[in-house]
Amino acid sequence: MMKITYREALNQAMCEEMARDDRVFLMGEEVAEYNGAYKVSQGMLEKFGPKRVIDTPITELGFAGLGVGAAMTGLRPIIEFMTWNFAILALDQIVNAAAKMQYMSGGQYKVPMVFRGAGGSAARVGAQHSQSLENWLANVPGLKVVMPSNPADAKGLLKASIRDNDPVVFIENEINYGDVGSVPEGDYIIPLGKADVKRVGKDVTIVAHSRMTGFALSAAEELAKLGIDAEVIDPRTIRPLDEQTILASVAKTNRVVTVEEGWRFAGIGAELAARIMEKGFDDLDAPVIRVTGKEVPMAYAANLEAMTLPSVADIVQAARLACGKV
Amino acid sequence: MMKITYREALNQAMCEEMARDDRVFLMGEEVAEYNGAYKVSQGMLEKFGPKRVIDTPITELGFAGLGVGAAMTGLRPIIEFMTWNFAILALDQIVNAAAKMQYMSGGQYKVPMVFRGAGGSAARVGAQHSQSLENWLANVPGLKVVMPSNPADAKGLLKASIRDNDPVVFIENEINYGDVGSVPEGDYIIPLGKADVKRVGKDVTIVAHSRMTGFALSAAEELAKLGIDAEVIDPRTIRPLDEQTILASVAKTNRVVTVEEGWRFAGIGAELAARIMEKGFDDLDAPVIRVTGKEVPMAYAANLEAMTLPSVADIVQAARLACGKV
Amino acid sequence: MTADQEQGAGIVREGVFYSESTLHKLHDSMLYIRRFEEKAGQMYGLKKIGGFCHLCNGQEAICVGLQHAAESTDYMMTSYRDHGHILARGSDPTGVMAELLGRKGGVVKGKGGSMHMFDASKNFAGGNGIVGEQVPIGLGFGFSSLYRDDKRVTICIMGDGGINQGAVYESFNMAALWKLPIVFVVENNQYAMGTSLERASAETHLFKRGISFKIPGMKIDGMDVLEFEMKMREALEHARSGKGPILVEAMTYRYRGHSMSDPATYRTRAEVDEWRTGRDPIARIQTQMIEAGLATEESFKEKDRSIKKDVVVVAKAAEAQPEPDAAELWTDVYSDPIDGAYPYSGKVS
Amino acid sequence: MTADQEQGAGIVREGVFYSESTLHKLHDSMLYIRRFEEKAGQMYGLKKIGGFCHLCNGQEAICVGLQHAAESTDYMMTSYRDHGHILARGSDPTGVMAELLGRKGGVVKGKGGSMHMFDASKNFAGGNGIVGEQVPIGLGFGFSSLYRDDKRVTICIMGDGGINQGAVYESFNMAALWKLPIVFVVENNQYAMGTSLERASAETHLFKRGISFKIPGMKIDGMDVLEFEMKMREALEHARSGKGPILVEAMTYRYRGHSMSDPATYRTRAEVDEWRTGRDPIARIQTQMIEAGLATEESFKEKDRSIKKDVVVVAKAAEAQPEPDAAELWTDVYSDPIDGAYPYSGKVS
Ligand SMILES: Cc1ncc(C[n+]2csc(CCOP(=O)(O)OP(=O)(O)O)c2C)c(N)n1
Ligand SMILES: Cc1ncc(C[n+]2csc(CCOP(=O)(O)OP(=O)(O)O)c2C)c(N)n1
Ligand SMILES: [Mg+2]
Ligand SMILES: [Mg+2]
Repeated sequence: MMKITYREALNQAMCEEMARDDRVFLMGEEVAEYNGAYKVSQGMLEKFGPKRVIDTPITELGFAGLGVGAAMTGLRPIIEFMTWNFAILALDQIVNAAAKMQYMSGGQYKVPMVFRGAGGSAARVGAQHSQSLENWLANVPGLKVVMPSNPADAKGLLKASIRDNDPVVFIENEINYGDVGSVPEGDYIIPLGKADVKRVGKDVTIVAHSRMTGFALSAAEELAKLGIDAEVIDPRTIRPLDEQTILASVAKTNRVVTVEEGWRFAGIGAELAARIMEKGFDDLDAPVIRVTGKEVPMAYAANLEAMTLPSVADIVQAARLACGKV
Repeated sequence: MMKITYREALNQAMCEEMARDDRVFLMGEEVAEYNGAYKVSQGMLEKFGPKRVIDTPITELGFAGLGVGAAMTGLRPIIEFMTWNFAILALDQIVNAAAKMQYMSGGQYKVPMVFRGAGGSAARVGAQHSQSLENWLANVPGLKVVMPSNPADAKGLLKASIRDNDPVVFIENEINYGDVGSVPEGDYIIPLGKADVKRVGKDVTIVAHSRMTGFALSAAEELAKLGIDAEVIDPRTIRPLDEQTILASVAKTNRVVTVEEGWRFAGIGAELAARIMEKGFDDLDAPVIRVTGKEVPMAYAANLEAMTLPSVADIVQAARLACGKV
Repeated sequence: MTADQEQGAGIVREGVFYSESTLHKLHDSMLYIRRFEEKAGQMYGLKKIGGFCHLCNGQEAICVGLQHAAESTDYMMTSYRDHGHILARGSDPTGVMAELLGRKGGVVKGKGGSMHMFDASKNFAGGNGIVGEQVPIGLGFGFSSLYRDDKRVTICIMGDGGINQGAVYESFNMAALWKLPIVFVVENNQYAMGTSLERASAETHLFKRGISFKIPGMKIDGMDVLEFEMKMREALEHARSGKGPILVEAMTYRYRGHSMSDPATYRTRAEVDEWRTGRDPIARIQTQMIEAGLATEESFKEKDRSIKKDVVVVAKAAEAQPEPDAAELWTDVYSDPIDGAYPYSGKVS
Repeated sequence: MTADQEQGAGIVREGVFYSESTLHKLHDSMLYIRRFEEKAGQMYGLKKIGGFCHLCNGQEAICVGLQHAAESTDYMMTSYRDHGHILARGSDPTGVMAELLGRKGGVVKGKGGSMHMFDASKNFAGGNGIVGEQVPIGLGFGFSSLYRDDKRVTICIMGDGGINQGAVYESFNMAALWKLPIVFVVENNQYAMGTSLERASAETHLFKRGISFKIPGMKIDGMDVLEFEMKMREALEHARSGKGPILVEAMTYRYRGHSMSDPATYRTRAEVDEWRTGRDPIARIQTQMIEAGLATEESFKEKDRSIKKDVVVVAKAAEAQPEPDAAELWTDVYSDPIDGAYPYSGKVS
């Protein structure tokens, strides 16, 4: 085990995979000479040279498409979006090209690539820099959607994503970049599609991904003080979603809270709620409660921002409600 | 009452509103000289001249943004996307500009405009021309999302959308364009945010929008023969969603089927299921069942296409399942 | 492929020799595409082809000239108007027709249809339905060739309407910045659906659209297969030799409507006739070959009869095929199963 | 605003007369922006400003020259590097500072922050955080002026990095096609974050980026406020007189990092100094005014002291304000209630 940051974990994942397979390259804005806007690609230019670590102009749609084309020739691009907010400009290539190419071409062209970068809101960056896109992207067959919540998962999942033969949407979190955690040594891989039970509990299941996993764990500590023993599940891969793990937990706890930073309407919580109802209806003693970002654009002012984002208190409150203990 | 097509209803709505308010203009690909790719704007160039009915180059992001800017100056643009499939290219302007502008500007700039065109799949047009986007767009606060299922709704809702002071996403259906229906004479307006009970029933609630409303009504006929009396609700406005009408129905029937053409994961059905569970949990005698498009890109072959789309039989089957009568 | 070196019967154009056999090949290929498209139009009329169907009648010299100038290892991709290109590339016509009919033996198993033809074995990378989308994709193929130093050139084709898309200029900039081996070809048939060139483009000389990115441009007569082939070879040579991208504007005209459902009333009869009778690429090479004594009106008629027969055989063979297996619905979405199963939540329910 | 007509003390540049009072106004405005930005930087250092904060030190001549040349009814919009522009436009500095601090009295009520400043009363339409997004929006403002024939010009500002975005060329094409009254201004400060111009742009003479769309271009020294004002007036006149859009490349430099979190190690000290000491727009106009006998070193020092004091007052007043009311969370999402309530499903839960 080594103690490294989430940022270093991502960096290691990319470096190891690039050392292992020379078809892998990294491209995006400021990834090379600047060492990454958030320093995720620190040192990579020096290690792999300008042929494999490539700075682009600010043209998200263009270089996302470049990645798709390169992947179709058998290369394995990692396309970094400085943040996923800017990837809205590139969605056509992600959805209409990357996701559909294999199907439309009758299996002739595969698109083995990773689109990655920080998603959701950072701190005080306002309306246009605080968009959660995982529900949109997980809606699309042909894509896989991965969202690690800690350094170990970040490393293991990114390595798996780079080796995956399909387009993977890999959404990191800017606020987590500095988080330190233990990561196994060696060629550490976490297969896609496996949720992780981050805390075992018996009274209520809290499903939370990305930065919200940490919030959920904090909430679980609070809840413990109130005599509520929460199980916290991080799906890690949003698509495909590991419903077995979630349903098994619900069968035990009979109560569920979902947590996400994004907006409520047709979000990840909606899918979880619908799916848990479909497949675990008889296990449910209370409705699934969704904790989500408020349905407003993100404001800049500190107080409004704090009100917009889900809080640990919101999760505690939701769990108490689910358990009928308010 | 007059008998007109869905296409004519849309045309009348635009013509009446343009006659009424000279700030309204129509812009898009082939809307003027060609009279619309699907003839929705037939005759409008002749009526209103080239200043108000404007053909554009094929640059969706550009002219969507043009609409946003024009709306910010107080004009009331109707921006037509030949189909919503192409609007993926324009999403940044819809989501980051139109939806967020009023909030970001502290209420100084409003964006009174309509983005409209045909959404979902037409017939045999393949993977890149068969995308449903309503769940993505309804996810976004600041936008309203409207989807009429018949000529009267098309007219009344489009007029309301053009008069609305906020950006409205108006998603039509190409296959419905030729449908004939009765439309009230005169200045017929349907307020946004109101669902419509298209068929009264007592055994199961089927919530279906756009083209799927017709499928649901056909399914209800089939179900009637099997002794199941289905209530069919068309939300008409997806955001804001008229949950009162839906919940009132669920309180009566205790069983729900949702129907949508789009993909399942975090679709409209997911939101409906989650919301009905949240607010009508005790009314539910069975889990909400979602009928959706299959989670694959749309194939061209007739048999695969038919398998991908929800069918009347799928809805009948789901309703029987919901009623425990299989 | 360089121009023929051997001497003998043939035609010399600006110092380039086209042998008798090459001329026949070019002619026959164009004629085949013409007849194939007519058949496709017929099948569409009979409702055997559904959805959109964009024919390339009138534009055959581009499809054929481009292929003759290119190497088979060169990459290419285009828009939805792709039948002529994939045929010229050498894909099996029965597969192309079967695709139009949505059959199992279609070039992409019936999954793509008219707009989404692919043949990886021939380096034909689509067939795209979103206007302009193939341009950034083409950029990626060009990038790959630089990355691998494989000396391939990417031929990335778009329309006079498509060239207005923003993605094109993002691609132009990167292609020029990194000197990628790409020939961008604009098929300037002067209309994007019902919108004429000058109603959509501030600069109607489309070969100049790369100037702002330092991409050189060439305007070529796309109705003369020899002219087009020759100039296209220059363009390919430019890209292959490491000088970076080049933009070729091929002047052409589509005789039919935009797609089968378009009556094309936005054009005058006279305008269509001017191109169709005055500049037809097939009639043109026929006249040249007859004048050069390499063929006769009768020999061309005979050839036409035999091609028409071939196309009928192809259409029959395609029609005889079954639809794709139902199981194909779920294949080609993902490459690798997860936990032994493919991750389709939609399948389970 | 045309150049001053009256004669008297002043400076004549290429036949254009700038009066003493105009010169002071231009100078004071630039100096105010400089000191305001320094204060903002300080407040950021004290963590009173959060998120991103992009200062425009070095680029003041553009903000100020442009405003002086424009009519107050002209529309304008820019990127996230917007403090200088909105100040030059005449918005209340306390509102701007309060916005940076996320306070109730901010120019957009604390909802936008540094990147999203708007002042509709001054026709200042943002403040955009997505690179290039203001360009299609500006197209719409220009379109509106054509539609209403209101003789306004839209000034649409972007960066040397932003000009690579595809949306820009979609906009160039439509603006030129319809002859919209728009002046596109590129603030060429030669870097987009850490990427220098020549590493991102195939054509580094950015005024040529409109050529492919028949948009004329001008390259102007953006470090000389008189030069910039004068040429900008020509550009505005071009657009206002119905000749269509024009593209102005303003050569400039940002002294600070891209945003407050950028140490800007990608530039050499010498390069920064060359611009900062060699070409500073404030020093430049001071020298010119002193040479013309319109001011003295001392009078400028005095002015500087008084501006600094003003800025401190502004900062204090802004800081004294409370945060926005909590109720503001739910306002400005939609204009009209539905059934008496605003349609926020998220609020209910
Ligand atoms: C992004 C996008 N917008 C609009 C369309 C609809 N559409 C299909 S083809 C076409 C015209 C394209 O014209 P051009 O590029 O000149 O090619 P041509 O059809 O002449 O070969 C349009 C508008 C589309 N498929 N994709
Ligand atoms: C679409 C998009 N991509 C990337 C970013 C991140 N970003 C913010 S500013 C910037 C550099 C822009 O440089 P330039 O246009 O030259 O303007 P300057 O900052 O020099 O004023 C980048 C890459 C963004 N905000 N939006
Ligand atoms: Mg064309
Ligand atoms: Mg710059």
